[in-house]
Amino acid sequence: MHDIFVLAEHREGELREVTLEILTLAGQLAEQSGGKVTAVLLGSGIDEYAGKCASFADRVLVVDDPMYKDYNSAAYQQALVELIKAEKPHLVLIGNTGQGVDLAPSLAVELDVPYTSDVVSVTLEGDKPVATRQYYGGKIDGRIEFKDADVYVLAIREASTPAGEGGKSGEIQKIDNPVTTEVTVRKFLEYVEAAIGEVDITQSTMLVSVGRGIRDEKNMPIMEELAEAMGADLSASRAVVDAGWLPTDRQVGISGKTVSPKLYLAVGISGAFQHVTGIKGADVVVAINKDPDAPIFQYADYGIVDDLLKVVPALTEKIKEMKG
Amino acid sequence: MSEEFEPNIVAFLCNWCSYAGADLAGTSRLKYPPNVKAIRVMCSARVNPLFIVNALQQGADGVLISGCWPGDCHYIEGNYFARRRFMLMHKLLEHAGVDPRRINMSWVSASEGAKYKEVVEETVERVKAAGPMDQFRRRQLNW
Amino acid sequence: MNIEHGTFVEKYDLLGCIQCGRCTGGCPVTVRTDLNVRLFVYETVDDDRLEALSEKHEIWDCTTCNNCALRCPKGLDPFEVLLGLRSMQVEEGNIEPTAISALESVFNNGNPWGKPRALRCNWMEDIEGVEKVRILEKGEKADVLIHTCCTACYDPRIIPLARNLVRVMEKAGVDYGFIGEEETDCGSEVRRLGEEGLFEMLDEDNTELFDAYDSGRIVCLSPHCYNTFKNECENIKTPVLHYTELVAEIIREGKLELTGEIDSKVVYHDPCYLGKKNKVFDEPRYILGRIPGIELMEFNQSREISLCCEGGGGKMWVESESKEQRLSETRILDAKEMGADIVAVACPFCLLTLEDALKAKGFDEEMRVADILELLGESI
Amino acid sequence: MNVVVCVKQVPDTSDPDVEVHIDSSGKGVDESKFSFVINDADNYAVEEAILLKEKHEGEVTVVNIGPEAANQVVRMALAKGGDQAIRLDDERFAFSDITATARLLASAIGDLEFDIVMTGCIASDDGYSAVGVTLAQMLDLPHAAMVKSVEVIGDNKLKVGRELEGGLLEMLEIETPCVLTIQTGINEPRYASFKGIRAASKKEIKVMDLEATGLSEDQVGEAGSTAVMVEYSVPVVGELAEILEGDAAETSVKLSGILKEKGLV
Amino acid sequence: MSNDRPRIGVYVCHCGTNIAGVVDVKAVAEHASGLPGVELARDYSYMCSDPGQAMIRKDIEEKGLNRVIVASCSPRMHELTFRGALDDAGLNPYYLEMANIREQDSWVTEDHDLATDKAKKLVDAAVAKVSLLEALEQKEVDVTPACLIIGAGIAGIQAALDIADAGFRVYLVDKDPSVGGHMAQLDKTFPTLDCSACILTPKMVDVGNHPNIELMTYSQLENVEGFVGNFKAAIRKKARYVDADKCTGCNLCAESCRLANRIPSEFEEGIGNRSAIYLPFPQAVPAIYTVDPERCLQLTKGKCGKEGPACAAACAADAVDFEQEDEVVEVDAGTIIVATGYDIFDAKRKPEYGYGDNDNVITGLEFERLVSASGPTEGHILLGRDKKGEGGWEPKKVAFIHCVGSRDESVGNEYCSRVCCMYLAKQAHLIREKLPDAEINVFYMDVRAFGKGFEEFYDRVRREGVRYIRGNPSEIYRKGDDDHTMIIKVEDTLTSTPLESEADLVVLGVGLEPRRDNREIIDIFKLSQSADGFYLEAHPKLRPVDTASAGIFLAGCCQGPKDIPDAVAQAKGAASSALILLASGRVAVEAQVAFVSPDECRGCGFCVDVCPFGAIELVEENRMGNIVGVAEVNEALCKGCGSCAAACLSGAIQPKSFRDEQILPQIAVLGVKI
Repeated sequence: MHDIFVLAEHREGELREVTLEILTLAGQLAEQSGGKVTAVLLGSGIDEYAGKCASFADRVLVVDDPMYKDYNSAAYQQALVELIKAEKPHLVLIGNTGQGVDLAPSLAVELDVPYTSDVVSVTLEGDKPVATRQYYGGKIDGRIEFKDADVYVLAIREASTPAGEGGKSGEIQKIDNPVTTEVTVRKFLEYVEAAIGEVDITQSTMLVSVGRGIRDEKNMPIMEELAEAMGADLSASRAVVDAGWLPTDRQVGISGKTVSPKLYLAVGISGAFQHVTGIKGADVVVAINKDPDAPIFQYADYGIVDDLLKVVPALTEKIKEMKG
Repeated sequence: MSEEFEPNIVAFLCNWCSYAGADLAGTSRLKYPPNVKAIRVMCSARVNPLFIVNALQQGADGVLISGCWPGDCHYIEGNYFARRRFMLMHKLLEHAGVDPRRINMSWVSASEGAKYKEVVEETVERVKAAGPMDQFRRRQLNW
Repeated sequence: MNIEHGTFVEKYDLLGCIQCGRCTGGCPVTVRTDLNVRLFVYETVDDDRLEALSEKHEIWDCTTCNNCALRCPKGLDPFEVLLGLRSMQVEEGNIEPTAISALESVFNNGNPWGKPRALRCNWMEDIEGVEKVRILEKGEKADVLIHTCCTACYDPRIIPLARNLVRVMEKAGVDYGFIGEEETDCGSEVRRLGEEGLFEMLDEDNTELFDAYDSGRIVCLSPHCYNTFKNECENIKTPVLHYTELVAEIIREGKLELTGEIDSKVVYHDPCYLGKKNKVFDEPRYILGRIPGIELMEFNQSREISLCCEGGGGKMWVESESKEQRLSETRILDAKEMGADIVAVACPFCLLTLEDALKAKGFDEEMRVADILELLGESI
Repeated sequence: MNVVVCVKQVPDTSDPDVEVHIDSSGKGVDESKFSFVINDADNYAVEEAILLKEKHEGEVTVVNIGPEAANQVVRMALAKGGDQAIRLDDERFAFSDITATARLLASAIGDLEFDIVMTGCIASDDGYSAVGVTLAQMLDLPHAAMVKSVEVIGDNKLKVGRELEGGLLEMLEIETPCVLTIQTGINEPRYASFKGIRAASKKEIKVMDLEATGLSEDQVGEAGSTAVMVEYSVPVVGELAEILEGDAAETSVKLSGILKEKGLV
Repeated sequence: MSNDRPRIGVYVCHCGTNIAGVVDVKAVAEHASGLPGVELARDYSYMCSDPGQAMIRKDIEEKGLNRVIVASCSPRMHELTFRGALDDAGLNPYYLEMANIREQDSWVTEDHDLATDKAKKLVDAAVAKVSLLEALEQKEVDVTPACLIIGAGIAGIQAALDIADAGFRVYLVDKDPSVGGHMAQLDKTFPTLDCSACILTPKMVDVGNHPNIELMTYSQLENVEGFVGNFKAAIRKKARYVDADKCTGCNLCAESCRLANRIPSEFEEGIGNRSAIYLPFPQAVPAIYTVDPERCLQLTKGKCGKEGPACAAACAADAVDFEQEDEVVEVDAGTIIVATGYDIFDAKRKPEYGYGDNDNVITGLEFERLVSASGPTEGHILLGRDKKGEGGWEPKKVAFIHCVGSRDESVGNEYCSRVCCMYLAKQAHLIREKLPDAEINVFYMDVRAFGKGFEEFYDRVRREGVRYIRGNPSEIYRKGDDDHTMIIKVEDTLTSTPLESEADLVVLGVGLEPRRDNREIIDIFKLSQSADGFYLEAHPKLRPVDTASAGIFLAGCCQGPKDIPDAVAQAKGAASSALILLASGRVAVEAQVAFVSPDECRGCGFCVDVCPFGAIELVEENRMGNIVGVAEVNEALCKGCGSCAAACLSGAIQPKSFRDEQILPQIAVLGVKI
């Protein structure tokens, strides 16, 4: 038995992409070990997700109960403990997401099994999984080895494995809710969307940042369009804020905000020290600037040396296309 | 600009109060119309009623007499005499058909530069309203 | 509140104030912000109001340009009152996140830029015509001990200043040396951000550090470090100079020949901490005057009435909320109007703020901002 | 409202120019050139703990696992308003994984009287984001991770918001005592002035070694760990930006492809 | 009158740009040169300058000018200057006429053309008059070697001592029982903090003992006649009901008085009491007791107790004399100095401050007595003492209010009183000294610390922790039921913050006002008042101690608010001016007096009736056998006002220089339309 459990993650009527990514990873591992991939789907009125998971898994275990309509770690944990004890999978993979980090560690403790988080890749060495994860903000990789156990719980980083095409047709197996007592220590209340219009760029995951290379306020709409297409927020260098083209709270840099988005797209920003100091928390920095010697290229991961007025509309077009 | 009537006014100012007051208006750089030209006398009591008639007769459109405030006369009570004479003359000239607005009297002390300016402005307005003086033009009063 | 009763009044001699308003009248930032330094001097007399006053955002608008102190007929230092209020806020822990990072970085790294100490000497590599920048051993003797300034160590725009200073020293055969990675923040901005405790620590550290070397003079690249070591660190006994003073001296002594021509109209902007605060007006002009080809111009607001660039006083980390034009932009517009090709400065902060303004105004094609060290670098 | 807040001292490696070198053991890094700071998320946790104390009275206890040098971050937390501190310090604690670390914390916290235990939601050095939730289970307490808002709504009830992807907040009710892992941005951490830190050095920091924790040697350090980091390696990363060549049409295709690949679109 | 053909020189002054900036002086000079009788007309930058005057002298000598017209500033400014120039050139000084083209033309006329026209007209009028002027002769009379000084405050005392020391007789008159004035009431003086009494009392003693000074306290000036050099004054010495020669100043009378300590003391500003027979204060000069006729039971009710007046019984020297009566004495003096001082502003006229209703609101002068070691509290700042003057409490929060009754047109006082800023600063300092923990707030509009050492003192007081708050309070009222605390409503104008400041003692910085009884003095001397009501000096800059009346001088605060050194300085100035006359012994009398053409006089006597100076009398003259009355002018008495001329039916009496035939041509010229 080298079965792999993958916890399916859904929210507000949508199955989350990370589920398919991890199912894909699980599929790869299962292929290697000869085990089976089981997607575990806890929810209420979730037939649609079950179908989707079935194309990535050998089996979908569905517990359909109002108790799981919205995520609640306490309820989820109880259910998973029961299921894992019953099914005895060898590997439990959970997304290292807002949900996963809230659930996986305590689950592992309750099961008294090894656990590690934010895994970017997993291999199997013999029976045992070996995980690779990043340290020091990605500057160092580390290899994690586990002590012997029947079950290993791993939280997998989002987007670390691209989701595959699927194509399986796993069995959808509805089971009764193994949890009989109501959870009282923690209750889900509601989801609250971030207020529209009040953008706190320090909290933005994606930033399109505008510099003086934009040259004229009348060019701002193309930047807004790009940001919208990417689902990013707009930020700016000091010169743009000084010109009054964006409000002060959008300024990035020493005297503005320090930001830590996953993506920082610097458009027309030369990359003065005062500015780049504010983006050292960014994961991926992309720079578009027509000056090949602009210091921003020293900080960027990817660069395009070209006129932003040409590149930005084309990029917007591409991204819209991609998102369908 | 239409040709507006600019009256010619002769003023008799006592040396101690009103002439000094007029000087103070100057020292204070107050501005007033140039129509009033002053003759200095030692006391308003010096103003012989006939001076008034004479001025009108010579072509002046109006007359202003100004002295110390009652009780402040440098010569004790000169201004009282002046006032009595003025009232008399005022009535007499009015009787003779002279517009009473032409004959003006006021008290201006040495410290009242602003008052002097006001008095000049008011006098000019009054005499302007009375129009040009031509009643005595032809006949030379003989004295 | 850590300010004990009465000390505020006594410390800043508040009762000497006659409310003449020369301080506020001359304050350059009043055109941009609500700051009224006179009012603060007035109101801080009332002990009960100190806390409320320290919470006013205007206390962070001051650039500490020293104009108010220079103008005060009673010899007070009005802006110091604002620093006192800032320090109350610092004690409360209530300051801008940007300033917090700067201060914590000074504490952790010895520089406000969040840069590791280990990178402090990276700028020294591969300087044209210099085999190896001399880093002194403790106890080693050198005529001139150079204090680099954190900004010149880390900011890529300012690093060339330090490199050019080394070239000038080598060219003139000056017996110079640097401290190296152990060099630490001068504390100027720390003090101006109101962090008195941290400043005291830096004062002690720097004093001890300088004492460890046998140097004739300490030469600072930045007027801010210069002012701090010269006027605020009382126990530093070694004479402290700004680099313009040293360079002017070696030119006068004929040790440095300036041959490269810079065929430009140059207007010199007096840094507040060099000019208004320390009265070093002539040396920078002397140096510029010795560079062949330079036609030296003067701002209308120059020397004692020079306009502040808003770079000092912690303003690198705390922005003023203002829609009005930055003073640095005013300065650049003035220079443009005069037809200057180069705005020369002798301070890293002035260089950064004025160059920013130059770019913001879009004049970067026809004009440039350059530190005297850069011009020297072009001329030797 | 008594709050226990766990703080970690981490090297500041956020600067892109800072290089991390693996030491000869292969399991550690050369720390000699690092400067050490409080872990970012823990800094917010400290602030949140102090804010709760200021609003609802009570005491804040600061707990740290680290060497004596870590006193710096502990003192900083005390300077900001912490009341007492415990530092777990023993050479035998080294190489503890998530579980062993949580166990150590649980041993120190278990005997305290508290309403909430707070940790940062993630450490910037190891990036586990798991110790808090692990600790909760060990203490058998309810928990909430990545907390972005906390509100006391009853004698033993909190309303907290957890930050999910895309800025969405999951609001939930939770009973106290509980464990919360605090997300950055929940508040604006105050500054601990130098004078404040100095003054805080008068407050006692209780130091606990293995014996004091009551744990056995095989419950801590590598021995007590189940998921052990065995070897560091240097990831292959390009020094400078990878410049995408071609005209606007080509570069935009390339870039959008990369973004998609990285899950950024 | 000269029969020579008039040879007139006209000099048009530029007065820098004062005239030339507005009036086309060249055009005026050119215009004048064409007028009948004008020999030459010139313009020059400053006619009053040495070269200007030299130009006139030279022209008189070389061109034979016999009349001079200077068209420049007011004759009140420089008539004497130019008369001097004529005199120097050997021409009779009265052959001068001035045309006032500055004060009454260039400075008041906006339009340059109109101003130039007016200047020409004024020159025309001067030309019309000047030929008709007569040569006059300056006459002199003897000066009585004595000076009458009205008012014996510090100014009067100082002037008296200076003149007396110079060897002349001084009559020093004061309506109060003692000399000393307000200065005697003050505690310390700013900014030196000298004890006021310590510096004043020696001078008081000096005037009391000086052989040349006749002290006339408790006396009132009733009338003055005469003129410079020869004044005659009538002075009423009020009955003291105490024989000055017998009184030893032992105080037994006051102690025995049935109203002892029951009458508010004027000297103590009402915060201490006196008896009906009293010495105003212990150091009073002369040390002679005075019975208050308005309070004394014997004098008001006709009897005092069953046994008769206790004071008389108590007096061992038998000095009390209820039969005493007022006595009017006449004194002759060559000069007079008016030094009647000031009154403090009546704070009740600012009812919003609650003075009078609220015992804890006091005036600055009351504070002086409160803080004075010789005052009723012996210098302890105690409020709310009982009737016996015992008990009381010390204030904890003291407020000082600037500009009470000064710079306040709502009470008719536009002027600054000049002393309040500093006396309040001094008082604040005294509070700080005596009550170190008191909170002291000073509410001010401006601080005028202009005198020597003032700014330094102000600085010192501020640094002593006296809080200066810029803003003049609007209202002061009691706070709730609190016994002492008052609320001061005021705007801190430096912060634009309305405040409700608390105080338990408010000291009002009352200003200085002209004396409320100054009408008598004005009527007697015919003094002018400036707009502020203080006596008007002859010229604000150059004749600050003179009055318009020759021989009468001003000293001290009667001329305007002053501090002690300024009052003393002006007193010494007045004394010096008086001494010039006294020392020279001779004085020139008015030359422009009336004269009578006896042939035309009909002896009606109208002129005699109107002459305010009694300078005209009818003398009998035998005219072709008929004895007729003919008017005759006493030139020593005549002032040249010309009242007589206006009254004269025949035109027989005329004032020289202002004769009908001299004025009528002016009228003729000015009357003609331009």
